[in-house]
Amino acid sequence: MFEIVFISTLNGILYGMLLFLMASGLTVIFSMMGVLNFAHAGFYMLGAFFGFEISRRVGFWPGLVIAPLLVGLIGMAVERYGLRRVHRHGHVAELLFTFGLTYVIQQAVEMVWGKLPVDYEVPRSLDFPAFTVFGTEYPAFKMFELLISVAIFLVLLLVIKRTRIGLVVQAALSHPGMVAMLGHNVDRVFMLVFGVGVALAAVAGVIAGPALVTQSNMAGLLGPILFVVVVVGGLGSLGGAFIASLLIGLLQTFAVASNASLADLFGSSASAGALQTYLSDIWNVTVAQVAPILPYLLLVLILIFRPRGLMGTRET
Amino acid sequence: MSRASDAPAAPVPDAGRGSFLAAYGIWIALAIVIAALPHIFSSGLALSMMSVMGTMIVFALSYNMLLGQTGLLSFGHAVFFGLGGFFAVHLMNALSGGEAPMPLIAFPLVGALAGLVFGIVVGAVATRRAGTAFAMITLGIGELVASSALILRSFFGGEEGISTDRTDLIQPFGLTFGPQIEVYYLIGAWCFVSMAAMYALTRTPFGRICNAVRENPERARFIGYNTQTVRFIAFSLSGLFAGIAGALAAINFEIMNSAQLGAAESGSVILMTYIGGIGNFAGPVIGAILVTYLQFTLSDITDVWQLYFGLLFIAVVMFAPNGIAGLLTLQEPLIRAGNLGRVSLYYPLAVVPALVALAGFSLMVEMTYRLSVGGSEMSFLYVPLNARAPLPWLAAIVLLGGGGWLFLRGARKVGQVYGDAVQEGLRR
Amino acid sequence: MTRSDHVPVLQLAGLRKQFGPMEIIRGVDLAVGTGERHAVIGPNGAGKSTLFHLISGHYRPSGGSIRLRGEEIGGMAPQLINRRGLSRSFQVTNIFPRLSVWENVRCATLWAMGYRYSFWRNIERLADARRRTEEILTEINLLDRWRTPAGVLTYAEQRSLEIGLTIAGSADVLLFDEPTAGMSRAETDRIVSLIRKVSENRTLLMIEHDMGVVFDLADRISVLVYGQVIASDTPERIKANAEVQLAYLGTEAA
Amino acid sequence: MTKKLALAAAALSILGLSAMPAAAEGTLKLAYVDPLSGGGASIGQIGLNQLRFIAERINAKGGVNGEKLEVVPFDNEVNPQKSLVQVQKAIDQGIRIIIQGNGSSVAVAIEDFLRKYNERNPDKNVIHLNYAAIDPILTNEKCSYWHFAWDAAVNIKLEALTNYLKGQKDLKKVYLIDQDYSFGHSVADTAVKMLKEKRPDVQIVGNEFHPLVKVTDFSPYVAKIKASGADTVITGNWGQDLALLIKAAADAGLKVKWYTFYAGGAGGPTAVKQAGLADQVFQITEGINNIDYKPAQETIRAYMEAYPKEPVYYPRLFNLTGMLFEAIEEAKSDDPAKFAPKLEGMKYKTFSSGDEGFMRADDHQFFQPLYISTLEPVDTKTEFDEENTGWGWKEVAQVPVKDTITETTCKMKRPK
Repeated sequence: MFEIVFISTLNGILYGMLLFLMASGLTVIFSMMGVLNFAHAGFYMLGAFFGFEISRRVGFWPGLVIAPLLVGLIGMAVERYGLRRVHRHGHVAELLFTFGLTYVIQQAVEMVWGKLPVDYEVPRSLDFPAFTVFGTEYPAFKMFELLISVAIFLVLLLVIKRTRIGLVVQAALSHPGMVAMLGHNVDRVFMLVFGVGVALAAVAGVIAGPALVTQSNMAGLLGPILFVVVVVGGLGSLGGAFIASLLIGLLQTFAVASNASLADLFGSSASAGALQTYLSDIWNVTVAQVAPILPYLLLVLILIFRPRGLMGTRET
Repeated sequence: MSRASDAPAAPVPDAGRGSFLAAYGIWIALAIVIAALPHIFSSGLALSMMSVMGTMIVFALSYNMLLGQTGLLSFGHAVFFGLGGFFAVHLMNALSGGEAPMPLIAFPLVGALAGLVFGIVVGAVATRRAGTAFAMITLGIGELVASSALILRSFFGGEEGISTDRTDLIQPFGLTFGPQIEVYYLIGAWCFVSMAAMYALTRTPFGRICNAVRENPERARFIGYNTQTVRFIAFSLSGLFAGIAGALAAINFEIMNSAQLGAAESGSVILMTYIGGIGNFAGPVIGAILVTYLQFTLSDITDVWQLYFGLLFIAVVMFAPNGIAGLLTLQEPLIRAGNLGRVSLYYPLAVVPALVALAGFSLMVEMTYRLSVGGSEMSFLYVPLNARAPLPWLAAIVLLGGGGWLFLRGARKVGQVYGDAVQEGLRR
Repeated sequence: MTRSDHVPVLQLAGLRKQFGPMEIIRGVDLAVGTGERHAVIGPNGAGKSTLFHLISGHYRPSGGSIRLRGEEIGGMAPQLINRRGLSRSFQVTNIFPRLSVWENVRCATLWAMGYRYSFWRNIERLADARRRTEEILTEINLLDRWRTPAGVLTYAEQRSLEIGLTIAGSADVLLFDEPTAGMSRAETDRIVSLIRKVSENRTLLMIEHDMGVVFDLADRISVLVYGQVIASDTPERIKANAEVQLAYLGTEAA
Repeated sequence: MTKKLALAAAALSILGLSAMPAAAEGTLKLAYVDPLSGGGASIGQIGLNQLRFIAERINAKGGVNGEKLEVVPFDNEVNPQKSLVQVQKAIDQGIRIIIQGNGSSVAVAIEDFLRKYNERNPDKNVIHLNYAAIDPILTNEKCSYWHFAWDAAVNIKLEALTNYLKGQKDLKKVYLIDQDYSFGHSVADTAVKMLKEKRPDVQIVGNEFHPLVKVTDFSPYVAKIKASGADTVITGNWGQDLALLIKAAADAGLKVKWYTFYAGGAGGPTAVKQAGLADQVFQITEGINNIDYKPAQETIRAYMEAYPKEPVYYPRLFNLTGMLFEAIEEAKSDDPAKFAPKLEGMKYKTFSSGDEGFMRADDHQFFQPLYISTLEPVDTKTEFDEENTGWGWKEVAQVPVKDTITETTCKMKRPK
C-alpha cells in the first residue's frame, strides 16, 4: 500500500511538473495580455520538433537553447503581425485566431515531418537510471525535467516580483490601462511577453519530446489538459498554475492506481430494468478507466463553484 | 404634447405593411431552389453532398445562435449534434420493422427533443458564465462527453458506432427513403423549416435581447434582463436545432459514431460559421455550403488541404471578421448608390494579384510537402515539375512576392475607390 | 417645494461599502421623496458613483439598507431592481453599439411591456413597443437617426440615447450619473431641458459636477464627502451651509 | 435565376463535381479509401504506395484480363461518415471495388452501407475488400456477402497467440492492458477466455483499460504492472498508446515480455528501439519482411527501390490483390457479382512464405499462417529494418493455418 502511494506521488509530481512547464508560458501570456493562447500546445510541439532537428545535427544541449529561441521569434512574429491585428475585435476574435493557429501549426508540422513519430532520443549524458525505489527505476532525464520545471517556476517568480519588467507585467494584471499611460511601449512588451511565453512552451517541448513521443498529434494530446491547468489554477496566476499542475498530476496518477468502480462500492446492481444494459457501462467502469477525464470534470466543477480558480485574482 | 405625430425625417420601420411578395419572396425562392437543385446536380455524389450541406446549414445556423447572435463562443457544440443523432438512431432501431406509426420524416423531432433536453442540462451549468470561462466550460464538457462516449459502449456503440436502416420503418405514401433523392428532399424540407424557424427567432423580443446581451451584457441587466437566463434560453434552443441537424445526419448516413460529438466536429462548425460570417443570418448558410463543398473536393486536389483550410480561417479572422457574408454586405451601399458596377471593375486589381500570390504560396507548400514525403516529381496546376530543382522555387518566390506586392497596391486602390464611392452614395 | 410630498420613495440607511480594507461608503443616510429631483454632489473620490452602483445593484452593500418604496433592494441583482421601477444611466456611455438606435431603445422597452423572453412573437408586429420606441426617440430627439448604429452616433447623441435607454422602461425612479459630462454649453442646455422633461412625474436622483445644472434642476441636494452625506437640503440652504462650503465649495473656490 | 444556376452548374462541373464520366474503356479502377490527411495519413499513404507499386507491376505484365489497373485514392480521415461520402464518390466514378483497411469503425460503416446499397441497387454491385480492420464483428454479427477480410481478426490472432503460448513454460503471470474501446475490450475478453481454456495454470494478474489516445504519462500504469508481479503483458495498444506505454515501462526498468498486436505499427519500432527492449517485444502478424522466402524478398527489394523510406508494411495487400486478380481472371469479368463467388473458398499461396491460406466461404475471412516475431537490431540473417531504426523483425515462430481457425457466428446472406 505504502509502496503504491509513494510511487504514485512521485509519478504524479513528475507529470504535474511537466504540465507546469507548459502552463507557465500560457499563464504569463494570459496574465499580461488577457489572451488565452489556444495554440500554446502547438508551440510546445514546434519546440519538440525544432529540438529534434537541432539535436540530430548538433546535439541535445544546443537544441535546448536554440529551439526555444526560434519558437520565441516565431511567437513574436505571430503576435506582431497576427494577434495585434485581431486584438481590436475583442477576446473572442483572439481566441478564434489562436484556435485557427492550432490547425495551421499542426498541419505545417505534419507537412514537414510527417505524421509518424520521429526518433528524438534522450541525450547520452542523462540516459541512465538516477535511483531506484521499490524496484522501480527513475531515469535521470526525468529528474532533469523536474529540475528545469522548478527552476523555471522560481525564475519566473523572481522576475515577476523583483524586476522592472516584472512590475510592468504585474501592474498590467490589475490595471491594464495604467501601464500604457505610464509611457511603457505596451506593444513591445506584449510582443516580448508572447515570445517569452511560447518560448517556455518550446522548452517544455524540447524536454518532453524525448521523454514522451515526438509526433504531430502531441499538441492535441496535451492542449486541452493545459487549459484545465490554467483555468483550475486561476487564469493568470503562476502560483495557481503550479498548484493546479501538481493537483492534476496527482489526481490522475492516484485515479489510475485505483481499481474501484460503482459496482465495488454498492455491490453489483441487481435491479433489473430496461436501462440495465446502459447503466452497466457506468456501473462497472473503474476509477482508473476514467482517470484521464477527471481533469475535465474538475474544470467544470471549479468553474461552477469557484469561477476565479484556486488562486485567481479576477473572474474570468 | 405628442410630437410623435410630426413627420419623421426617415420613415421608421412599419409593422409588416409590405407586400406579401416582399416579405416572403426570398423564402419562396429558397423553396424553389431546394426543390430544383437535384434536377440540376443529379449525380449520386452531388445528392449526398447537398444532403450533407442541408444538414450542416442547420448545424451552423444553430451554432450562430450562440456565437453570432448571443456572443457565446462554444467549443462543444457537436455534443448536441451527436446526441440528437444517437437518440434518433436508437429510436429508429427500436421501431424497426415498422410497428410503430412513426415515419422517418418525424425523426428529426427526436433529435430536436434530445438536443433541447441536453441543451437545458448543459446550459444550466455552462451559461452561468460568459466569455472565456464559458468557452472553457464548453471545451471541458465537450471533452467529457466525447471521452465518456467511448466508455458508455452500449449507448454509443464504441468505435463502430450505432448503425440503422432508415427504410425499415412504416412507409406512408410509398416513400421508402431508400434512394438518396428522397432523403435529400427530407433533409431539404427540414432544412427549410429550421432555417425559417431560426430566422423567425431572430425577429422576436428574445432574439433582439440576445443581440443586446452580445453587445453589452452589463447594460442588458440594467434594462431588466437576466443575462444568464438569456444565455440559457439561447443555449437550449441552439441545442434543439443542433439536435435536428444531428438527426438529419443520422438519417442521411444511417450510422452515428462517437467521433461526431468530438472536438473535431465542434471545431468544424466553428470554422463553417465563422468563415461564412457570424454577423449576418445568411453567413452560416454560405459557410456551411462552402466548407462542405471544400471538404468534399479539396482532398482530391491536395493532401495538405487542411493546412489551406486553417489558413483560410485565420485570414478570415484577421481580414474579414464578418466573413464572406460580411464582404457581400459591404457591397450593399454601392448597390443602393448604383455604382457597384463601376467599383467592381477595380476588384480584379486586388483579386488577380491575390490569386497569383496564392498560387506562389501553394506551390511552395506543395513542393515542401512533396519533399517531405520523399520524392520530387509532381505536377502543379497540370504543370509537371521537379521539387528539387531551383527553378520552380524561384518561380514560387516570384509569384508570391510579386503577387503580394501588387496585391497590397491593388487593395489600397480598391479601398480608395470603394471609400469614395460610398461617400458619393451618402452625399446623394 | 410643492413637487415633493416628502414620502420617501428611496431611502438609504447606514449604507456601507468596503473594498478590502478601504471603506468607500461609510454609513450613508439619504431619503429621496416621491417626485423629487435630487442631486448628489461632492468632490472627486467622495464615493458618488459607488453609491449609485450600490443602489442600482451593480455592487452588493457591505452593510446598511436600501429601500425602494419601503422594500429592501440592497444586494439584489440589477435586473430585479430595474423591474421594481428603478432605472439608471451611466457615467461612461453604456449602450449597445452595433445595434441601431431604434433597436437600442426598443430593447429597453420590452421588459416593461411584458414581452420579456418571448421567442414566439414577431417583434415587428408589436405595435405598442413600436409606438413607445417612437415616443422615446421623439422625446430624446433621435427619431431621424433611428437606423444609425448606436456606436457611430456623436458623443452628445450617445448621451441622449443613454437617457433614452434609462427612461424607456416603466421605471419611475431614475438615476442619472453625470448626464452632462464632457459636453459643450449648448449640448448641456439641451440635455438639461431633456432631463427636466423626462423627470416630470418621476423621481430623479442624479450625480452632477456642473453646479449650474445642479442648482437649475435640483429640488434638493445632498453633499457626499468621504463616503458620508454631510448635508441634504434645498439648494438655497446647501449654498449657505458652512460645512459644505468648507468641505466642498471651499476647495473648489480655492 | 436559372441562368445563375446554369452558371453555377458549369462552375461546379469544371471543378469536377457533377457526374464524372464513366471509367474509360480498358481500365480497371480500384478505389482506395483510407486516411490520406490528418492523424492517420502516414499509414494510409504507405498502403497507397504499396497498392500503386502492385498496380504498376501488374500493368507492366499486361494488366488483369487485358485491363490496365488504376488506383484511385480517396481520403476518409478515418471518419466513418466521410468514408461513406468517399465511397459514394467512388461509385459515382463507376468504381466497384473498394479497398479499405484502417479503422474498424470505418470498415463497419462501409460494410453496412454497401450491404444496403447492394440491396437497393441489385444490378450494380460494389465490393468491399478489407485489408486491415480486424474487429471480429466484421465477419461475425455483421458479416456481409460483399465484404472480404484479409487480416486475421482479433479472435484469430489470439487463437494463434494462445496456441503458441501453450508451449511457453516460463509464462506464469499475465497482465492485460488495453485501450478502452471496443477493439481493446475484444482483445482483453478473448484473451482471458482463451488463456483460461488453454493455460488454466496461468494467472491473470491484471486486466486494465485506459482511455484511447488520451494518456501522456503511462508511469502509473507501469507501476501497477510492476506491483502485480507480471512476467508477460498482452496488449492490443497501437500508435502512441503503445509507444508511450513501452517507453514508460523501459524508463521504470520493467522487465516483462510484451505480446502485442501492433508493435510493428507506425511509431512502434521507433519506440521499442528508443526503449532498448531488444527481444522483449513480440508481435503477431501474417508476415514479416525477414522471412527467408525468395519471391517475397525480391519483391520487397524492388519495392524499397521505388519507395526507399519504408519496407513492406502490409504483406496482406499482396495477398488481397493477388486473389482479387485471380478471381477476376477466373470469372473473366470485373463485375463483383461475377467474381465474388470465385473468391469464396479460394486457396492462395501467401506472399510472405508461400504457405497456403484460404478464404473461408462462411464468413469471408482469410485464414493464413501467422508469425510471432520480435524486434532486434538487424544482423546478417535479417535484411530489412523498420522505420530506419536499424532494428528489424525476426521470426520466433510460425503458427500454422490449422492453429488459427476459429468458429464464426456469421449467417451469410447471399444474393439470389
